Amino acid sequence: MPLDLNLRLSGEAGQGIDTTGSLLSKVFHRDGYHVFTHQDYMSRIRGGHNYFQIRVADRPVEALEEQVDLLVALQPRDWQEDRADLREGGRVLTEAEVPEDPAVLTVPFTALAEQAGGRLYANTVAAGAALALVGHPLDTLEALLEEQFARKGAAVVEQNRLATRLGHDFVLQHHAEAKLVDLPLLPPHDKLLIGGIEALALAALAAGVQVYSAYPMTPSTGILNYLAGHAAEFGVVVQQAEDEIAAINLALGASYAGARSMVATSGGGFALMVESLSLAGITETPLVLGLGQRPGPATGLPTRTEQGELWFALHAGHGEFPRFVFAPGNPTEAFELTFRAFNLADKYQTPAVVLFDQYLADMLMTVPRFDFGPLSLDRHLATVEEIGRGYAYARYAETPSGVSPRAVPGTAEAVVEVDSDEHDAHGHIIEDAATRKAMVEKRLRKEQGMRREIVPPLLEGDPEPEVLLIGWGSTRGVIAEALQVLREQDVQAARLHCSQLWPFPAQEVAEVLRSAQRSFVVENNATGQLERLIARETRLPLTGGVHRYDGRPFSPAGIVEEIRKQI
Amino acid sequence: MPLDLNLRLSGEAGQGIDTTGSLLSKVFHRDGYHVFTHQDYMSRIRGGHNYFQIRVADRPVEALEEQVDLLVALQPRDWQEDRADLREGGRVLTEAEVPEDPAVLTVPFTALAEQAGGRLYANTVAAGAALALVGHPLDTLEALLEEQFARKGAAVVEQNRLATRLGHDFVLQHHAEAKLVDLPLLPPHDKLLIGGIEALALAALAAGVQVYSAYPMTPSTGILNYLAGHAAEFGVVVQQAEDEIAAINLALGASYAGARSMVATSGGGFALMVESLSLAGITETPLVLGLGQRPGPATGLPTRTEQGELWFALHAGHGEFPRFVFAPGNPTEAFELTFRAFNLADKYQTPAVVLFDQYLADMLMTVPRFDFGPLSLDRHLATVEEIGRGYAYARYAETPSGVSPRAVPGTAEAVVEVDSDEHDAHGHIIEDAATRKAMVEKRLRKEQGMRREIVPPLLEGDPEPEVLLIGWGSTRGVIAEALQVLREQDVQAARLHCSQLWPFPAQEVAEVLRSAQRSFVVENNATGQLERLIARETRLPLTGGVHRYDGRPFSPAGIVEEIRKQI
Amino acid sequence: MPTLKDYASQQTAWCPHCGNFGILQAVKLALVQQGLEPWEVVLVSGIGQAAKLPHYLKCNYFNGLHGRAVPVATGIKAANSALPVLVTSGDGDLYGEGGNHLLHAMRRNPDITLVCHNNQVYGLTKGQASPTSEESFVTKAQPNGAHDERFNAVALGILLQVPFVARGFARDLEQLADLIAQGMATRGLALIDVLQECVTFNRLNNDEWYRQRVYYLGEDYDATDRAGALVKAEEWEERIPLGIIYRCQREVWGDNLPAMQAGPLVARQRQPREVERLLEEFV
Amino acid sequence: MPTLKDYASQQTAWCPHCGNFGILQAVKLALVQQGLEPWEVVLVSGIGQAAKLPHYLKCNYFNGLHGRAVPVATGIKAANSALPVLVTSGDGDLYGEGGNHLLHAMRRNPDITLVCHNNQVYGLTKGQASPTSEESFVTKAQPNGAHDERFNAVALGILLQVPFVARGFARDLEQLADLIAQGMATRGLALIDVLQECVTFNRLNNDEWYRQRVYYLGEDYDATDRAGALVKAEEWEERIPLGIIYRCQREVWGDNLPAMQAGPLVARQRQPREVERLLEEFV
Ligand SMILES: Cc1ncc(C[n+]2csc(CCOP(=O)(O)OP(=O)(O)O)c2C)c(N)n1
Ligand SMILES: Cc1ncc(C[n+]2csc(CCOP(=O)(O)OP(=O)(O)O)c2C)c(N)n1
Ligand code: SF4
Ligand code: SF4
Ligand SMILES: [Mg+2]
Ligand SMILES: [Mg+2]
Repeated sequence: MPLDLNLRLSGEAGQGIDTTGSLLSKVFHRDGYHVFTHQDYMSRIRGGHNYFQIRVADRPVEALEEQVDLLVALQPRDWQEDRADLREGGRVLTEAEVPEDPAVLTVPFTALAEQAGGRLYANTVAAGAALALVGHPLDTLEALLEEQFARKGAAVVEQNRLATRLGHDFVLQHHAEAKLVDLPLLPPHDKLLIGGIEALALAALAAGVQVYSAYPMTPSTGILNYLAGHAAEFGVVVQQAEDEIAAINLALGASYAGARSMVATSGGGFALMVESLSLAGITETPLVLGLGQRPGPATGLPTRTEQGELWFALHAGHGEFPRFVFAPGNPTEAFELTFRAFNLADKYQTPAVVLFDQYLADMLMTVPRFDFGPLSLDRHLATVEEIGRGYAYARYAETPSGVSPRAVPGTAEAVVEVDSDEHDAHGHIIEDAATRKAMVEKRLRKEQGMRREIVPPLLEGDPEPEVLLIGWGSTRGVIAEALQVLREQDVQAARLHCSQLWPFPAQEVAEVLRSAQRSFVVENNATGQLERLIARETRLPLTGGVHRYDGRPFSPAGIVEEIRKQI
Repeated sequence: MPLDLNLRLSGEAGQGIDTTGSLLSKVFHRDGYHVFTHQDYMSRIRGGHNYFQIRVADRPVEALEEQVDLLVALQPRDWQEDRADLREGGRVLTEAEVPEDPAVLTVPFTALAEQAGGRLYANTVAAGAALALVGHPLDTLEALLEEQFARKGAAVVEQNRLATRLGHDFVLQHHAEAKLVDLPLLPPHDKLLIGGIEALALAALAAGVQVYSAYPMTPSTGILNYLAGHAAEFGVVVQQAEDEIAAINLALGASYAGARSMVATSGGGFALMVESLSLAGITETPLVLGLGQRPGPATGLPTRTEQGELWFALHAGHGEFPRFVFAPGNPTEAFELTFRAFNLADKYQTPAVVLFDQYLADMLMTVPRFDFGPLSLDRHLATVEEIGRGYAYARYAETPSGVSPRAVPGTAEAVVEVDSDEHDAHGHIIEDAATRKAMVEKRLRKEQGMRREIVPPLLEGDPEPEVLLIGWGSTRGVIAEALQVLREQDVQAARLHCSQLWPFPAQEVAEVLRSAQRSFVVENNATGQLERLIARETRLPLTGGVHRYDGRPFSPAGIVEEIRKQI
Repeated sequence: MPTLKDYASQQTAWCPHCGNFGILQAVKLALVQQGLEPWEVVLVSGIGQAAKLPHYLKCNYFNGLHGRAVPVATGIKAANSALPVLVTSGDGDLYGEGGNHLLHAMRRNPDITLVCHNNQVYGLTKGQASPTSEESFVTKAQPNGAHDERFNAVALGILLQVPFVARGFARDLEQLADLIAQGMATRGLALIDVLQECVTFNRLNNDEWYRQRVYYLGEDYDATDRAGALVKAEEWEERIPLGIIYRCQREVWGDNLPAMQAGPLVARQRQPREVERLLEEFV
Repeated sequence: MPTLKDYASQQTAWCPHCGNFGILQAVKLALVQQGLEPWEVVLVSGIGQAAKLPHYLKCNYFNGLHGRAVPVATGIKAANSALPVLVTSGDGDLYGEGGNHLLHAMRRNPDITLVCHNNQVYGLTKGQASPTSEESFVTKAQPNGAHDERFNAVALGILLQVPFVARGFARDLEQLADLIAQGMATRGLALIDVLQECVTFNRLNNDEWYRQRVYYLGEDYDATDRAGALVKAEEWEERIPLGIIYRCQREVWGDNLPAMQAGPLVARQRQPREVERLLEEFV
């Protein structure tokens, strides 16, 4: 039996479950396990009911499970809320006295914390207790506490250590018989434990982002914070703007002037950027836009997840112009596709949207170390010859590819004239029909090149499947696991994951669809957005859709159950 | 031979060709003819080269023709520009001396104008001259001048009259032999000569619009002006806002408080409203939005025409929510559908977009008098019983139709709570999965009712056509005329006009498509927007598309030529 | 007469000890003082911690988008000029994202009252600098501090001659309630900038910081002296005045619009037929 | 040294006698005065008649969206702090649609120069009221006049301590050129509000109207006295002062950002590899 353990820390906002959750995840990751975590939290700063869930396995895992083996409830008041998700034979660690429930083990988190140095160590006590219950040594946790708290002084480190040991020892003393499992140290690996947001931000840094402007909005704020933290080191202007419109226009100005530029936001902020997206389109200014979806419309559920903005991303902006739309499925793809987005935006002088969502943003996952070897920074700027002298340079010169040599302002004897009005090769405003027609065609012609660089969809499973699962973006991992389950249940099944939505790989998708008996698009939305895109681009029928639109991510079991109902 | 005469007035911006063009159109309209006009003008206030083109016929006409019979060039400098569009046997009236060109007749507009009282009467001289050349009496023109200038005093009226007569007599004296035709007085009709914008604004007034807020933007500014002009009379708050975001939020506040509200703008302004469109979606606040398309992206060609924002209108806004999208094809439809939009927005508590474009906005057309008989104002507000007392009222109460009884604030013992966050029946912010799911379903369920009220597409022509022309919005008339031509050329042909794009009449369209051998979507855009919508909604193949994207409208001949190439 | 109990509503989701509680209580007090029933008033807010306030008392409310409360409030007033309209939102909301609406509302002067919960930080998004943050305020997004000059809405209100401009303190409910009631009683725009502690994300401008600085404007202070008011408005580093800082009289938006002069629009209903006569122009 | 001829470009599309011609000429003069070649300067504009200006001289330009010139200009400066950046746009553009950016740019103080063509009307859209229109200004969209209080950007600039605040007149090229050159020479934000006649749509504030009122600030005027400057800034009905109305010194945006301290960003190129060390945090 492969090892697969699910551990949930729950509590109020402000109780530090995210810190403790991250620490525990890192413990297992460092000690040779594969980890996948996700968070469920409310749009409030204190109180409420949040949780941090960690899956620990001895092979790669890429999805959450709904049932947990160990529940650590920091908030005695409402541990029952999570009780329903406890697997048969699972355990609850809580401070509350629950004499009747054999699954529930009481640990005096607060009292032990006070013993260690103060109430605020309660979650550290809990971490120690949890490790005891899954038979894992404390060493890595202690090392991590040292790393994390060293700058707060030796006393804090020591108190934290003490807290973990008190929790750990209490469980060994009082609940030794309830131990769930023994998780030994495994051979260490050099993998990363990284979240979607950090992967995205790292990619931007790797791609040489020079100007990042944004207005805070969940789930994109992490990018702002990460880049701001590294701005001085890498020479990035990170600017919090007065609003999203300012943010994107600042980025466009910077891009025009030659800086690699990026903005990121969520649906509501993206909505405010839409006019300027169109500006990027007509001025042919490269820009990478991160769009972190969350359940809408409007404010919706600000801290939860949804894939409700695919069509919005495809068609946002007035008028017709080319764009890229990527939708990474995990931290690795977030890194690769965001990096790619920068190079392609520069190559085709067009905006590139990176669609993600709260689920991808917050998931932590054990992934192979990112490979910097093949990465190169391709700016595609005009050569000195292309620019010439004597003001001969024309920003929108006609070319077979539709892509004109791009110079930046400040180049000797060249002026770079860009205009939101329709314009001629020089960027001068025009009104005549012939120039207009030629310019429309020049811009749209770029799509031909863009199509040649489509990231092909990922196909896995039986070659002529009874059941084909199709997905995009953050459902990549969960569909992969659902597929495994189906195949273990002897269903001939395959999956198709699209991580580029525009230009759309219509031919590839059509071929796969034709090979399948029944096809289902699994989407975190109510209206079947990829399903409809496939309909438009391939005109082929699909069997059905699996939808979730309550703000929560899918679990593999949830998908399998739904598919079983439909076949 | 039916009478069909095309007359073009051309000149600089600021020379008053629009005033004179409107006057001449009205002369023919009043004198029993059918008139269709369109304008071609630059985005500048003075100078440049603009024209106003009038088609005069003895039967209904609904499109422009590219070739003209009579060209009145007020600007001697550049009459040649229009010369290319002159039909064989046509005439040019100009001030320039052109000894070599037999088609060109010289009339000293300026000198005659000075004789009448001043240079600014030159265009009135030209109007008189034009009437002489087409053998039409001056009486109606003189009556109209009196109507128009009465408030400027008798002298101005008299000078205008004199100017027309001088122009008229000069032609009779010097160019009698060049007269093109004799246009006698026809029996008068009671039809309207009205433009798309006025029809739209009139519909809003008829529908009882109480708050109209906007930020000026071509081609929607006419609505602002028209409503502002009638605001005092009909009790409308017409507010020019500081920006489009303010405009739509002001309208939403007003609608929430119970006023029928509307905004209108163009693509760039609509882009700024997108976030708030989503707000209308989740708060279920009725709103009518006029979206006047013009060639994009961004500023594009601000005074010209395009149908480039269908997909944008369909999917603008983050998250998933129902909406109506109408696209009237002529002034009559503009009136009917805008009126309908108000009632349906109220009935389904959802935004309704009225898509138009510069071509529809500016066209003047002889149309049957609008029928006010069947119009009723259906507010669909909650009844006293539905509201109850003791604060029992819940704004988002669950119902089978998804539509909840709508009360307005200020109702005794009821509070009306609306929220951009996900909410429960009372409008209170929630985070739980079950309520979220139910609310998504409640909102989307409204589409079922909305589908039952789709304006069916208009089908005309041969029942099993070789060639089917499909169009939407402002191309209605020109496709109708292209169809006539094709059928006169013995092509088995039909046309399908969609004036409602969402919810989409998929079944009706699919049926018609199946009956046709070859189907072409005729669109004023480059990417085939309706074509792709049909693909998505019916999954049926189309034969091809006819596109124009140089900012100019189609002519029937242009469409026929293109179809002939493709069949 | 309504009492505080009539305004009871849902549980709040704010952090314990947050300054918002004081503002909530002051709003309720002000409404009760004015004898308004919950159904007789409308609250409008944007998005943020502050903007959740309308959820926590019983009343009509429109909890709209981040930054857009002011135009919504203006629209409500357009439709129904008889309804008192109170905006409660945050400094990020009203002064950041919504800055243009504030600026132009000051020019327009609609009869609405704005209560800005000025905690000098973006609370709901976890502690970025807001337009009112101090230059030395360090956050994850502003690791070198918030360099933009601190925005002073009170001074702007005076410059643009807002009829009622005040500064309140979330820990003094009584005064704040009184300011809100007086703001609502003023015809035209009223702006009340409220010093509000964010216990979680603003460790700089905490209660103690404010308490060390605030003082009440005395009886002798002349709020109608604009130049003097501007000077007062700019006191900050060492002393921060509380109270009505500026008052003036100006034409109110709507009084100049024929449609609004005849009373609440929503009370009137037109018939399509009335419009038919306009067709004559097109015959 | 560049001359006016080097700046020759396309034909204009403005109405004859429009005040914009004077501003265009003044911009060229100012650039020549500073010895800048066309490729050494960037002009940024929004949309409107005024905003077409960059098309009419040879230069680098970004003619963006209505209302959004200021953030674009800031972005250009972020990328290349060595490039002089001049914004030329209209009163509707900079003060209406773009009001929020103006407000916050004043707080932020980037090193850009704003020339606002203030014709007190929306010209390109055919004559609606702008934020600077007089109350008595009647238009098709404002048949009862423009009721909102006339916006005074000069006063706002003084309130928010913009380093260089001036008012120019489109009919005095020489002074205007000089103001623009001085604004560009100032480190930090410079705002030059230019009285500009719209001969077509603003019959109220025509040349005569301006000429009757304008006067030049004398030698003795102290532009560093903020209170005095505010009083001057509000002179309007009878007399309108021209010249530098306010000057001050303030920290400039970018000087406080480590990334910008090391010179123009565009001159630097990073390699992906440099970032690899950050992976250690995630091991
Ligand atoms: C268009 C948009 N941008 C960003 C956000 C994210 N957001 C929510 S609240 C907030 C800031 C709130 O700050 P403030 O108004 O000061 O309220 P506080 O939480 O401090 O009370 C932001 C940026 C949003 N909801 N909508
Ligand atoms: C988002 C957006 N809204 C509206 C417009 C339409 N528009 C173009 S110019 C303009 C006003 C211009 O006024 P101003 O800035 O004063 O310039 P002027 O023409 O007077 O020089 C407007 C409203 C637009 N282009 N974009
Ligand atoms: S984060 Fe700050 S403003 Fe928000 S509730 Fe907590 S203390 Fe109050
Ligand atoms: S409309 Fe006014 S601002 Fe525009 S070019 Fe003509 S005179 Fe100048
Ligand atoms: Mg705040
Ligand atoms: Mg202007």
